[in-house]
Order: sequence, then C-alpha cells, then structure tokens
Amino acid sequence: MIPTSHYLFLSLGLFTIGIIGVVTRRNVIIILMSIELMLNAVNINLVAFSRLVGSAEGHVFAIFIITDAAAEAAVGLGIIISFFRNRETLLSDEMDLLKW
Amino acid sequence: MHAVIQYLISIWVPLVCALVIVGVLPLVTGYIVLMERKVMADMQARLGPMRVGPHGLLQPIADAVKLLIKEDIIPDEADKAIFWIAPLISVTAGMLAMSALAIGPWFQIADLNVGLLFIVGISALGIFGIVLGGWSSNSHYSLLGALRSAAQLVSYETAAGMAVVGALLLAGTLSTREIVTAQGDYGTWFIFAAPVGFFIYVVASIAETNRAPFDLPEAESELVAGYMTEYSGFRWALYFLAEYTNMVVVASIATTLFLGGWLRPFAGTPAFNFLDYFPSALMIFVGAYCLYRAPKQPVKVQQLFMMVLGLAFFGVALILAAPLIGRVNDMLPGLKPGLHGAFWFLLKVGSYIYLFMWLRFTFPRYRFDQLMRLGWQFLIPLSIVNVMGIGLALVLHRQWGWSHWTAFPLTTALTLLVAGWLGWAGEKKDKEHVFVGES
Amino acid sequence: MLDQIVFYFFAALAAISAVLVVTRRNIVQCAIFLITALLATAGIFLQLHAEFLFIVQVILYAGGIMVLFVFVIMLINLDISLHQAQYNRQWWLGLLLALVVGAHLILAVAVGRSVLPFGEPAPATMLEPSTQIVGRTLFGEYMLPFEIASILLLVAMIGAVVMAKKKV
Amino acid sequence: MADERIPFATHAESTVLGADEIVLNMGPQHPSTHGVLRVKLRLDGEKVIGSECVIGYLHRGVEKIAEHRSYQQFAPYVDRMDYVAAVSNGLGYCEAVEKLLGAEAPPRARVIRVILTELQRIASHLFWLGTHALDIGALTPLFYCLREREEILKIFEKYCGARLTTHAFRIGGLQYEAYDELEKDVERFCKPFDKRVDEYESLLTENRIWVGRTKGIGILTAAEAIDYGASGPVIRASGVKWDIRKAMPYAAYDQYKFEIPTGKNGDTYDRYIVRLEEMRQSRLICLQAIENIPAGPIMGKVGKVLKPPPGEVYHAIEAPKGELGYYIVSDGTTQPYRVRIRPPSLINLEAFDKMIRGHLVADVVAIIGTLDIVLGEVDR
Repeated sequence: MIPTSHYLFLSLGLFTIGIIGVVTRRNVIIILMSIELMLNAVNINLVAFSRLVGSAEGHVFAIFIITDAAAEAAVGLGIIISFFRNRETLLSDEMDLLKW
Repeated sequence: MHAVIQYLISIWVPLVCALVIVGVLPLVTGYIVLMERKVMADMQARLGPMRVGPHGLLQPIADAVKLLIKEDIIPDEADKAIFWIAPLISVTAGMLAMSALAIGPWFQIADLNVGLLFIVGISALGIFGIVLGGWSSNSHYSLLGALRSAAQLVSYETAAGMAVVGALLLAGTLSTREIVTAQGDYGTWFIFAAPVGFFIYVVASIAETNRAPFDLPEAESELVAGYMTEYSGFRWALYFLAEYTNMVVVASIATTLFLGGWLRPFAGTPAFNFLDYFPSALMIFVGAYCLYRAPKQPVKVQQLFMMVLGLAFFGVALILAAPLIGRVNDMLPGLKPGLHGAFWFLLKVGSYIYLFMWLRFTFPRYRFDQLMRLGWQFLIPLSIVNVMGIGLALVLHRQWGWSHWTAFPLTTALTLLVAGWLGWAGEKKDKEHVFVGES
Repeated sequence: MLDQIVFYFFAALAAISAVLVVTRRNIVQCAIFLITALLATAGIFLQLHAEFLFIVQVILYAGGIMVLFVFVIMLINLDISLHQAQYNRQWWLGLLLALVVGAHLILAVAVGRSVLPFGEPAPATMLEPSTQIVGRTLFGEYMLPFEIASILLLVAMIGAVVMAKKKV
Repeated sequence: MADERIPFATHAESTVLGADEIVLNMGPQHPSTHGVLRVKLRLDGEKVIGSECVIGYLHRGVEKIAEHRSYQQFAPYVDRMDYVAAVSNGLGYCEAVEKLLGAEAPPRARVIRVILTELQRIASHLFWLGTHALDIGALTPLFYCLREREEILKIFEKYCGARLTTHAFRIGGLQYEAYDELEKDVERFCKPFDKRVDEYESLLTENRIWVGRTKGIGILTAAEAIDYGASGPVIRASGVKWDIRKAMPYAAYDQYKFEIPTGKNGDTYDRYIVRLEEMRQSRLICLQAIENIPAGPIMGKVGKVLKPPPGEVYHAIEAPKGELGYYIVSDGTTQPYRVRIRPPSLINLEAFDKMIRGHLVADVVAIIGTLDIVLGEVDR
C-alpha cells in the first residue's frame, strides 16, 4: 500500500513543474499546456483524497475539473488562433497591446 | 477437473488471449486484406490474387515478407523520432482496445467495468499516430491528410459516441460481457430496439476508420496517400495493420452493442435450437468445398495444401460439434457457450467487415465539406434525437408499463420522422447553396 | 507489491514527462510528452481504482483536449519558433518564485503528515464499483453543478467558435 | 500572409493557417491529373481562387515531325496524340489529306471507317467513365468499363493487329480489308451494350454521393462554352447542339440516323449524362452501319507517292473529345509544308480555370476528369 502522502508529493511536483512552465516559457501554447498539467496535478490530489476518505466526491470534482480544462482549452486555443492570425506570433511577451 | 478448468480460465485464458491478439492479429489482418481483395475482385468481375498458394491463400504471407524486407525510407527533413514512433502509436492503440473485447464468454483479457468506454477511448488514441505521422513526414499531402483525419475522427466520434450511449441506456452497464448478457435477458438484440442507433453507428464507424466512402484522409486522387504518403516498407504496413485492427475493433463494438455479441440468433427460443448445428455445418461445407477444389489445383503442392485445409476445417467442425454431444457437455459445461460464442461473434464481426467492403466498392467518395455537413448537420442531431427516443421508450416501458412491441417501434418511428426532416432540410439548404464559380 | 511498482512507475513517468513538457524546444514534442504525462496520470487513477475517471481522462484529456492541441499546433506551427528564445527574460525570477511556491506546498504536506492521517495506507475497497457510485453522486448530490458545468461547456463552445471564426 | 520571396516549398506548414492564399502544385506526378498535367492552384483555405495549367511535359513536336515525313509516313504519328482514341485521330488526318488531294475514299471504306470510329468513341468514353469515377472515388465502374473496352480492343486487334495505336486507315481508304466476322463481332458487342450502360448508370446516376460530387460542379454556360471554343461533349452538355457529324457530315455519317444528346446546366453531371447517351447513340450508329456494308474496293484512286497540289485545307471531325481539326499546307512536294492540329483536349482545358474558380480542391480532380483530357493530345 502506498501512503496518501506519496500521491500528494507527486501532485505537488507536477503542480510546481506546471507553474514553472507557466511563468518561464514564452510560447503561449506551451503555457496553456502547463496549465493543463497543473489541473491534472490537482486531479491526482482529489482522487487520492477521495480514496482516503472513501467517498466519490473527489471523483466528481475531478470530472468537473476535466470539464473545465476542456472549456479552457477550447477558448484558449480559439484565442490563440485569432491572435496568431492577426500577429503571426505565438510569444506571450509580444502580446503586450490591449488593442491592435 | 472442474476446478482445474476454472483456474485455467481465470489466469491463463487472458494471457493466451493477449498473446493471440498480438501474435495472430497481424495474420488475421492479412487475411482480412485478402478477403477484401477477393470481395473486390468478385464485385468487379475479376479473380483477385490467384498466384501465391491455391486461390491466393498464401498471398498475405507473401505480402508480409515483401513488406518486411523492403527498405524503410525515412525522409531527410522528417522529424525522425516521431516519424519512427507514430505508426507504433496507432497499432498499439488498436491492439490495446481489443483487450476489453469479449469474444465469447471465454475469450476476454479483462472484463473492466468501464469496458466499452475503454475500447472507445483507447482506440481513439490511435489518431495521434496518424496526426503525428502526417506531421513528421514534413510533406503537404501528409499534413493535409493528417489534419483531415483528425477533424473527421473528432466529428464522427461524437455521433458514434451518442449511438453507443443509446445502446448503453438499453443495457444499463458498460461492461462488454454484461451488455451481451443484457441482450440475452432482453430477448432481442439491440439492433431491433434501436435500429436508427445502429445505422448511425455504421456510418460513423466507417468514417472513423477512414474507409470509403469517407476515406478522405487517404484519398489517392486528391492527397496521394494522405498521412501515409512518405511511409514505406514495414512502417507503412503498421499503419495498414492499425487501420484493419480498428476495423475489427469497431466491428466488435457494433457486434457487442447491437448484434448480440456471442449470442446465437434466437438464443432464447428452443424452437431454433437446430441453429446449434450451424457452426459445424458451415465448417463442413467449407471443408468439403476445399476438398472439391483440391484436385483442380494445377500444382501438386497446392492440391496437398487444399486437402490439408479441407481436413483442418473438418477438424474445426468436429471441435465445434463436440459440445453438442451430451456426455462431453456434462463434463465441460462451459465448452458450448465458449466455442460457439466465439464462432458467432467472429461470424458477426466478419459480416460487419463485409458490409464495410461492400460499401467501399459501391460508393464514390464524399467531398470534405459534404462529409462534415453530413456529420454535423445530420448524424449528430439525429444521434441526440435517437438517445432521447430510446430514453422515452425506456420510460414508457419501465415506468408506464408499455410493452416492448409498442414502445420501441413508436420511438423508432419518431426518430425516423426526425431523420426524414433533417434530410429534407439539408436537401433544401443544398439547393439554396448552389455553387457558382466566380466570374 | 505490484501496486507499488505500478504507482512508482507511473509517478516517475508523469514527473519526467512533465519536466520534458516545460523544457523541450519543439512544441510538438512538448505535446507528446504532455500526452504521456496525462496517460501516466490516468494509470495512477487506475491504480487508485478510479476506473471511470481513468477512462474519462483517456477519452477527454488525451483523446479530446490533446487532439485539439495537436491540431492547433499543426495549423500554426512555425519553424521560426524553434530558433527563438524559449524562455522569458525574467525566467530566473519566475523559476525562483515557482520553486518557492512548490517548497511551501511540500513543506505544508510534510508538516501536515504528522498531524493528518496522510501517512496511513488508503483503504482498498471503499469505492467499488466506482462507476456506479460516481454516477449516483454526480446526478444526485451534484446535479446543479453538473448542469452549470454543461452550460460552461456550451458557453466555451460558442466562445471558441466566435474567437476562431475567420471573418467576424 | 504568404511571403512572396519565400518559395512555396520551403514555406512548409506555416502557411496552412497563417496565409490568406497558398499555392498548391498538383502534378505532374499526381495520381489523378491523367498523365503529366501540372496545375498550380491558388487556394484560400480549401477554396480555389485561381489556377494555371502548366502543360508541355509530354511535348514531342508532332507538328514539326510532320514537316519531315511524307504524308503517309506521318499517318502513324497522329495515333500517338490521343492514344485513347487512335482510330479517330487517324480518320481526321486521312480525310484531311484526301481533301487536299481531291480524292475520296470508296463507300465501303467509309462505312467501315464509321464503324471503327464509333467503336473507338465508345471505347474512349468507357475509359473516361472508368477513370472519372475512380477519381471521384468509385472503384468498381472502372473494371466494368475496362471489361467492355477490352472487347472493342479485341475487334481492333482482329482488324489490324494493334490494340491501342491502330493506324487503321490509310490515305484514300483502308489499310486492311475487313475480316470476315467483323459484322458479327460488332453486333455481338453492340447488342447487349445498352444493358451495360444501364449497369453503369445504376451504379452512379442516382447515387447521392455521385450527384453531390458532380451536380453544380464546374458549370460552363452555353455562351461561355462558345467563347472558349469548347467542343464535343463539353459544349453539348452546356446546351449547344453542336456536332460536326451532323453539321458538316464526313465519312458516311449522313447515311445514319442518330441524336445529339445535350445537357442543360453544363455541369459535371450533365457532361457525364451526355457522354453516356453518346455511347448509346454510337451503338445505334454501329448497328445501322453493319446492316449494310457496301461491297467494293477499299482503296480509292491515290498514287503510290502522294504529291498534293499546293494549297491548304482544314478538315475537322468529331473525335470523342471534341472537334479534332487538321490544317495542312502543301507546297506541292511529298512532305507537308506545315501541319497544325487543333486538339480538342487542349481547347477544352482552357475552360478549366473558369470552371474551377470558387470550388474546392477536391473538385479539381472531378473537373480535370470531366474535361476528358489526354495529355498526349494536349501537348502533342
């Protein structure tokens, strides 16, 4: 049997890697992917706790988070596409105008 | 004796099945290709492969050897690692999906309680192989083929998924084994309860496996060979293997969900018990035909081969007939459902694949926008209506106590009405939308 | 024993892939490693006996969202981006802050381990068969959030269509 | 934004979404450009906004060769232009030279010429139908069509020993006397042939996918078709009743009764219907012709060495693909001073750009197919 804390450490590790990706990378798609990684880390956490407590609520919340991730990816990629169409770039530090 | 068999079934059958899938599936695929070529030849007034072995029966092996020793060309500008691994993804996904299939009550690797979703989900991962392969080839035709493939798969998976949901509502479970059992308890296959759902699944599954008339991603007259353009040799064969594995997978899903899985036709009706003799009779017929053809082969070795083949079919007939003998059945009670179940399942899968081939050689190819319009404007709305219809029928049947014979035909008729309306509306829209060239 | 092998294998796979996601130069490779990380997570879900979540993860995350990502990447993949600087100019600050956050979290867990019943092995058979239980909970207690989530999806769908439309 | 400086090939994937306009090269080694046609397409997404046909990959200088060959020596060369309909090519050339010489083929030769050219028209249309259907994705019609075409080729083989490049006619008449069972063979082929055409129709005509792929695709109005100088089934499908067999009868066509099928909309579907109907009409002509093949010599009075008087002549026939014209200038020597050939495929191909604009990439193959071009004839 694996102690729950190991799941938590894994989850924290993934979460931190996700944060690193978000704050250091320039490519917006990679930033979006890092966010997915963070959401995923949270899911591990939820499921591990759900197992610990013995209820399905963690699963339910994980499903909600996946739903959320899907919505976020769809809108995020839509924005990226329209951004790319206008500016021909994917770099986040060039997205410094509110209007163009 | 009994305990030993139980033990064997619990541990070794899954292992053997896994080995069989990995080891034999390529061969089976080869023979499906042969079958396709023979069916095609038959429909086109030709003979098809006749050279390798009697009636071309060894053609798949010759093809496999040829592909194995062909040069494996990797384009210079390709992303080598991804180019190398992409076909493997497709094949792995296809084969992994087979692990939850129940080919008869015996032959199953794992009976997951999310079995059907597992099959659908894992086989959908195969798309990464196609997309990555197309991208890594660094060629326009490949990339366009890959993108088309991805768009097509995502679009039609929705419709297929909704059709599956309809049948799942009827079954009330996700386990492949229990779905079949549910159809047994129900007394009828789900194709009769939800014919529209079956139709949607047929169309969507053809589109998902990139078969004609939806073979846009590899339309040779437009995109040369689509995502496989730059592949050659065995890596190309792996894509082929993946495609045919996927065909087997979707055919198995359809069989499990709509065609009663391993159940014999009229399984619950004792009057039709004579159908138990059908498997043996069919095998004897095929064996006899082989023996009849044997002396007409031109070469001595081929005559011998046909004889052996005929005798082998007789052997299979004997094995299939064994459980019908009372004493053997008493000794090994699981034998009959196991063997006959596998026979019926494979027969149904084969018929479904034959349907695929039939359609392929009959229809021209859709254009991409027509394909998308069909998917989004006809199949997806219809599949949603279908789910609602089945739900309504279940409410009528379970809560209001209507009988099967009124509830399901009624909702099917309603669904068909909607289908007719959708088709009519689409037609009308098409007419308004006449393409006129720019001047 | 098998359980532990499975867990540590998938955990290592997830962690390594995650690192590669944020460090690889080629964006397609990033996507592939993200898929690997997601599938490894799915494996962990399976090891936790959350079959339904496992399959949702595979279908939705790996099969749906990632296909979308790969699709978009292929639509707008620029060879130029391979030769540009991959990290922010203030990447060291970001890295530092991220590590601080990570350290905080890990500290919290490490400290809490002695207080909360974290260390105890998770009970094995509380959630079987999980699919039914998840379904009941989702459509019983959490019906309203479920509906809201579906509205969220609808809104996102419309938003994405409007965003990506060619000529507004 | 497509960067003009960067050639298309190195632009790679970036252009799939980023650009307003991309250029796609189709051919010359694309499986469905029917030989070595190269089409440069300007695309907006998948929509074609312009096109340019690059031809000449199969250029052999047929017209120039003619200037260094005697009139009879040149006759086999014309078979190699539209190699799917070699007999028709030969007929056009032979009649043009006969006109130049002021000679005439005897009646027997003319009737046999009609029979063979009509069979050739059927064969050409069959081959067109098979490949056109294959381009649109229907595999099976090709094999049915080739099955029937095979029978026609067997008749040719029996008649002159060659199947494809027949060189069946000779200036002034026929190369060979008709073999004994020619009539029987033609009858055996023609009698069940309309059933066979019905068979192709049952596969395609009312097939929803086929209709969806062909109706409204590549529309050419009657006025446009005339402006482009289109001929053959292409112009007839646009509703213009123009057939040289009726308008300026040659060989023995004035003796036979047949209809000129025309279409209404001038789209790909109409051209398909028109060609199918033409096959039926050709069958009727063949059946009429074999009923009464006059006896007599097969060669008219032409000398061993052909020396036409100085002058020029234009003679056109209705080849399977359209108006096939020969313009021959003689300077009184044994070799033509100049031969100019009006290939129907080339002239019809010029309408391609008009027809493709506004359609999708997938329609390119349908439109190339419906024009029924043979690159040997386009490039000569």
